[in-house]
Amino acid sequence: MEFRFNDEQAQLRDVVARFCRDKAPSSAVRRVMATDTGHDHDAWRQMGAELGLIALHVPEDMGGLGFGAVELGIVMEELGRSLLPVPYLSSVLATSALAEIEDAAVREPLMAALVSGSKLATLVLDSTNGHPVSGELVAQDDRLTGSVRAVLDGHRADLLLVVVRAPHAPTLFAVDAASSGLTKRPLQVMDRTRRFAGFRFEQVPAARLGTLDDAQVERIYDTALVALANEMAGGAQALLEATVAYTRTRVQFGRTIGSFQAIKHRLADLLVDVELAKVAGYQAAAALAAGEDVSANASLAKFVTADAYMGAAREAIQLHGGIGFTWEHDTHLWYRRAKSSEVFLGTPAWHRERMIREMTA
Amino acid sequence: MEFRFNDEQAQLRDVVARFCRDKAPSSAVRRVMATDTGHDHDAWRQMGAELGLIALHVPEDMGGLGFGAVELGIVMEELGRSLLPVPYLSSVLATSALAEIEDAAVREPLMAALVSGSKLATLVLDSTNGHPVSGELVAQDDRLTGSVRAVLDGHRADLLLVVVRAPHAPTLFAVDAASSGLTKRPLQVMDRTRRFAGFRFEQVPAARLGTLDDAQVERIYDTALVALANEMAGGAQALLEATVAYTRTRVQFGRTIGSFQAIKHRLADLLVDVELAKVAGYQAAAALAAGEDVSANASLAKFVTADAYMGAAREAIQLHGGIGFTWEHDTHLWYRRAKSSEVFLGTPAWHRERMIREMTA
Amino acid sequence: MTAPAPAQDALAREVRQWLARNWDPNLSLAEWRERLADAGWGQPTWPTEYYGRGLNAEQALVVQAEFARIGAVGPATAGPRGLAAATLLEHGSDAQKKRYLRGITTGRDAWCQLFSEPGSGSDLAGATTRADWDGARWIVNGQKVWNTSAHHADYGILVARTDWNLPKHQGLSYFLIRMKQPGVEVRPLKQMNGHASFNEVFFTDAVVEADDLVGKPGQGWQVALTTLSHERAGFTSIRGAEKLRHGDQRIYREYAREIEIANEPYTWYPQRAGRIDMLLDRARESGAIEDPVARQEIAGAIALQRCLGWFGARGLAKGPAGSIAKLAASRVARAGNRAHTIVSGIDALFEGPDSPRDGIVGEILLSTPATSIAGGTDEVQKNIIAERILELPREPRFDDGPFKDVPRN
Amino acid sequence: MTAPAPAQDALAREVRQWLARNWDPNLSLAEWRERLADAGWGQPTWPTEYYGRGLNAEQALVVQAEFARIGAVGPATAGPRGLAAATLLEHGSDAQKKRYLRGITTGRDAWCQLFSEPGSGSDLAGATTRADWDGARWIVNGQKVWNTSAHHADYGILVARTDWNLPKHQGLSYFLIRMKQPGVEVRPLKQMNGHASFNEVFFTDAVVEADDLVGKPGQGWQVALTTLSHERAGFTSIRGAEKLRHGDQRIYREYAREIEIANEPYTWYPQRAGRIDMLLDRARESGAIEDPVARQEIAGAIALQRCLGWFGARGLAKGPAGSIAKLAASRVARAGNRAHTIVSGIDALFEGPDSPRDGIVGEILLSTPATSIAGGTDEVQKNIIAERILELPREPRFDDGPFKDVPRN
Repeated sequence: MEFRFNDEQAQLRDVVARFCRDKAPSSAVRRVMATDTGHDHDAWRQMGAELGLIALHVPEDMGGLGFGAVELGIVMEELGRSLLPVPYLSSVLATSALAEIEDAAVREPLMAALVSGSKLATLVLDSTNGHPVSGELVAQDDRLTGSVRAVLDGHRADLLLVVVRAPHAPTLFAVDAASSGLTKRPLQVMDRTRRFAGFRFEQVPAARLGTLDDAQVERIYDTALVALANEMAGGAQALLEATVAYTRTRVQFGRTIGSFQAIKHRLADLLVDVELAKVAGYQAAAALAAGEDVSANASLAKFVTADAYMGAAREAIQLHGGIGFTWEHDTHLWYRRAKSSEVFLGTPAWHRERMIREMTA
Repeated sequence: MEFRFNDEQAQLRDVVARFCRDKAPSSAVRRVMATDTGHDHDAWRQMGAELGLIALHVPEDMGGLGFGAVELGIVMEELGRSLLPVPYLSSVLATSALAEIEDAAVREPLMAALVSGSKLATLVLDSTNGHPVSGELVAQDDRLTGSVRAVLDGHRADLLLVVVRAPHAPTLFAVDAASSGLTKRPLQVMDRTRRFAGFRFEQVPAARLGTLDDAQVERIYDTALVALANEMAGGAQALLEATVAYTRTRVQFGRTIGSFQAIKHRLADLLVDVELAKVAGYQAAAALAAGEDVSANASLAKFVTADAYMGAAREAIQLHGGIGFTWEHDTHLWYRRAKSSEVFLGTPAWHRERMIREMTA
Repeated sequence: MTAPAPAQDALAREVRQWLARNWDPNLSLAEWRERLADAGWGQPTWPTEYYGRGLNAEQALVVQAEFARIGAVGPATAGPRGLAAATLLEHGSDAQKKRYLRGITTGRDAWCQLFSEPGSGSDLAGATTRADWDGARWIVNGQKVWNTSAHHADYGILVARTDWNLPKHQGLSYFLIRMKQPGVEVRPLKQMNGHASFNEVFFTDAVVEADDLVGKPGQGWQVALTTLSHERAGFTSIRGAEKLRHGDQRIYREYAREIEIANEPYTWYPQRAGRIDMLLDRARESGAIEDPVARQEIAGAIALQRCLGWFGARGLAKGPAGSIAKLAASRVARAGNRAHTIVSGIDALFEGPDSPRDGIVGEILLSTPATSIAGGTDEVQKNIIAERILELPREPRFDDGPFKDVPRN
Repeated sequence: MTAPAPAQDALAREVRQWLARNWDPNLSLAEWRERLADAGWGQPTWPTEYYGRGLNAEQALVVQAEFARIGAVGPATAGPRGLAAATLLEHGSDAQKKRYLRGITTGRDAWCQLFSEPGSGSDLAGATTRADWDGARWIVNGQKVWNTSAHHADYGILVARTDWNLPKHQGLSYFLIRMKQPGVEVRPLKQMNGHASFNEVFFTDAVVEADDLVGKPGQGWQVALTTLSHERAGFTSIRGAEKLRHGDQRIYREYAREIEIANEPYTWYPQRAGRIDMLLDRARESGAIEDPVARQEIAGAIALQRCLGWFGARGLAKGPAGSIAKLAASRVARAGNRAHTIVSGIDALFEGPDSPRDGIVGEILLSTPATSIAGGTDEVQKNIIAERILELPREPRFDDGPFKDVPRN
């Protein structure tokens, strides 16, 4: 039932899958979860230096490997099949935003630092961009003021790439995380494998990288959605597989619980959810790669995969029974990731509305 | 699992249940369905003259039997367990509206004609009353102008009781169905056991019965909702019972399909739907009888019972398989009633919104 | 597009030359298809001895492309005749192929499928229509149901029970039966949406000649599986009103009429699928486009349908995964019903001319329940997915003894 | 309210007089409850020979009303001690009742329930913790789980397998076991929401004296059914932080502390139930009250909860119908989770102090999944409804042979 990717893409999937399998057994995830940064620095270094994944989607003329959204989707899906705690998504968001800057002289030094992994950046969008983020920022004389509720990997990023719309056209700024006037508040998150921090900006000096048009801002946002959607599809798949495996071995009333027809039918329904979620992710990635207007389908992918993931997480706990509700069993780690992903970058309801808005614009 | 009604109420239920069983076997319903009026005139006469059901809820000092909303709910639930095609609901709506008129001299002659069954009346609400009815009416010098999309039993009513708000305070008018300027269009309905007609009013002379305050208009509407909700709960119950009975006898793969666990679990879920729908109907009726502010719970009852009924209708067809999709099997008659009831007097979504509006007012 | 291989070039040239000599839109449809059958170009993959050319699927595409290029009409394909042909090609005797395949491809004979019974729906192999050997012929008694186009059919492919002492799958045989005979009565079966696309067929001492048994007695189920696999492959594609119109000549008029008759039972199929395509326009008409709650329902329905389309378009819906597409189609239909209801509001009360879009909306509301039943219920699809894809244990069997002892309706 | 019958008047007078002579809020809780046990007024329905008065349920209400009137503290009720007492009263020997009931009602002894095992959740009767007779005593080995308050408990009610050659329900026996002994190890079990309300209990050659077997060997399942029926009756009522506060005297302070300890494992139970009560206020806080889509979710959740409340309040949730209430409670919890998610939006990312309402919202999102598992999974409830209310056929049995041969984890 796998959509046929080409050989190179299949290889890429294998490499990432093997890497995640090696790096993210439950014990490793739990060990990293308990650290301050919540990131597996060793794995992250290897993803950059050895696997080249940080540079994967960055155009070759910008120092990247020049792969497209389809390959990025593959990496995200495989990462999503594990809980490997690395700041890949924030890195993708930041480098995608930076790639929109045409002025090479401005872009180059930053991109080089990000792609090499020597600096970690994340992307900050505020609600004035029309995205479901709480907080607003204003740029005045290249100083930023305002606040943003939750920034992905903000607790650890060296650099914030900030899209500010007010009071002028959307502009991409770079802000050093150590700037004066910037107050960072690491947040206690439900999904401890994916951290967020809140920021308050008071006259924070910012480097103006360039203005963006609305289409560019939307493309950055859509790229984020599609990446997250593919990750969620992978997570849903992982939960389905784990749950099916469990029902095949767990015995109650003298038979495996996977032999009960009511369970079988629910797992069949879940498989349908997951398969449709996967194609939603693939299709959005392919459309993005083809340069099509992807906003409607990016939102579609976000809510279809989020619903499938949450559904899979709910069923996983239910079908594991009591053990599924315990701390020591991994199911809740996935449930937390699913819940976190459901609301990050906009709830499913928000994206259903956006899809209709895009379709009727 | 039956809520304990008192003995008198239980007797009433038995009487109505027996009556419906006698009068509404499939053959009778299908015969009446094919007639012009779509009403079982004989059964309707008996409901009035012999069983006193038309006068049941009308106060004693208005010539009725003086029973309350709970008894009315019982009658509606039992009617809903059959498809007996009689204009009871429209009669209830009209007499409930008329009962709000305090001036006995105005009210009496009309009420006497309705309660005796010598005239059939129905109620017309338009969208200016804030209810989800398409069409608007204006009263000018006791003449009505405008249109209303769908009036219950309008094809046959002798009298329309019309609540008109524009341009003054809400006022109840009586309009003779034979009035000049009134154009009636019988409509082809999905549920052929429950007819509707559309009306166009052009300067139609109307008898002004009295003004109503907003609370009275809402009470009339809530009474209609609660009656319909109890009917829907009865319908859902009937479909559940029929479907369970079918799965107990239908054999596939050498066993009754009701022995398959997936089917068992879905029927258990359906039972939960139905039981919750029933208490929603009972509770709303009891609150109405107690004179409490019932709008939020009347809307609750409307959407809970509508969802249960549609769910039961869908499952009934599905679990009957191919035969359930045939014209000759009765399941589709119930499905049509469920779909018709789902949207009449407002969709479930509309009532969820109204409930919140009422709760936060 | 890759360049055609040299061998394919030669093939294309050969077809082109033959068409140049033979194609004439002023022929009758029947005359033209007799030419096609003689030359074998109508059914390129069929064997040369049976009106075909013995080509492979890729070569067949080359042939069809040449036909399409000049607008030449193809062989008869409408209705269950294709199922009959595929089954005969795999399991029929030489005599049967000779006798029937020509009439199938020329369109001379119409066919119907006689599998489902009132008592055996999901459990097709539980058929109780019987065929008894009277020493010279098979005598058929019983009832079939859901037989599309049986009232037009000249022949039927029939599964009937010939041995009641064997387990159920082993006692069935597969027959070709003449429909125009006294013992066969066809009655239209009206559906809840008012259409009568199907029939019931009653057999009372109907006759099947000895040489119209396909395969051996008791092999009926294996033969039927061939028919079913071809049927399932066709189910998830939505039937559209096929339009091939290159001119006003006689053959195009006859061909248009053939398609019209063939599609007649299927006019409500788009409604059965939920008519997601109409939702936004309908919402603009009704004003529901302004309602955020309706917009949620519409978005959900459109998303489901797009996902189903992508799933199919990516070639994922093959084998047991066809059941995934089938279940997804049921979801689309249900979502369409819900969304059209909220979009239409009070107008969902109506049917026929009083229903929006000249009755289409009412027909949607009354047709979608068929999607999760026809062509194998959702319940059967879920069993297939659970057992064949997820590899969960099979249901315990209660019907593996001699069929006469198996509980049934 | 109907007027009390004369006999009830006399009873009330008797209680009133006794309380006037004996109730003293400056006593210690233990002292007071010893008096209660001596006089039998604490447990009016228990037999007179075991610290009760042998009254019926209606009379007991009269007694309790008198206690409530003056704020007199009642007997110990918190935790599983009530289950132990009810079971002993029905199945215990005279000696066992004498030995244990007083310590239960005075609160001297704390109890826990030792039924569930890692390998037998829904299938309680599949317990594999074993009790072997060594000629003088029962030696217990195995593991139990989900044992609330086991770390405080002096005694446990234990179901263990004593015969592996009988079918599973027939090989179980019911024991009273001392928890403070070397062979019993209690470990807290942390849940996904961060609380640790339960324990795991490990038995390694733990000892049960001969006279602590309840009923006969092999009768354990029947005895356990008594315990379970009392447990189920209590499940659907939501535990609240019971408040009885009439003064600052010693007994009230001790009583408040007792309740606090007893409720400690249950602080998250309101969150588990979905906190529908908070939805509208939370929506006002977050602004979602203006969002029509959020309003739909909130309305649906509130409606479900009201219906569940009405269903219970009308006394409909008895017997197998308790399963209806239990399933409805699962729906309420799920609806609460959904509604709180849409109401909180991005704030649903957080837990603890960064989650709205000082972490309550995060705790809701992480606790609702327990509702459809604890106290019998939804799947078990659906079987009960299907088989006992709808009277559909039972599932085929695969576990009715000798237990040693039954497949298990």
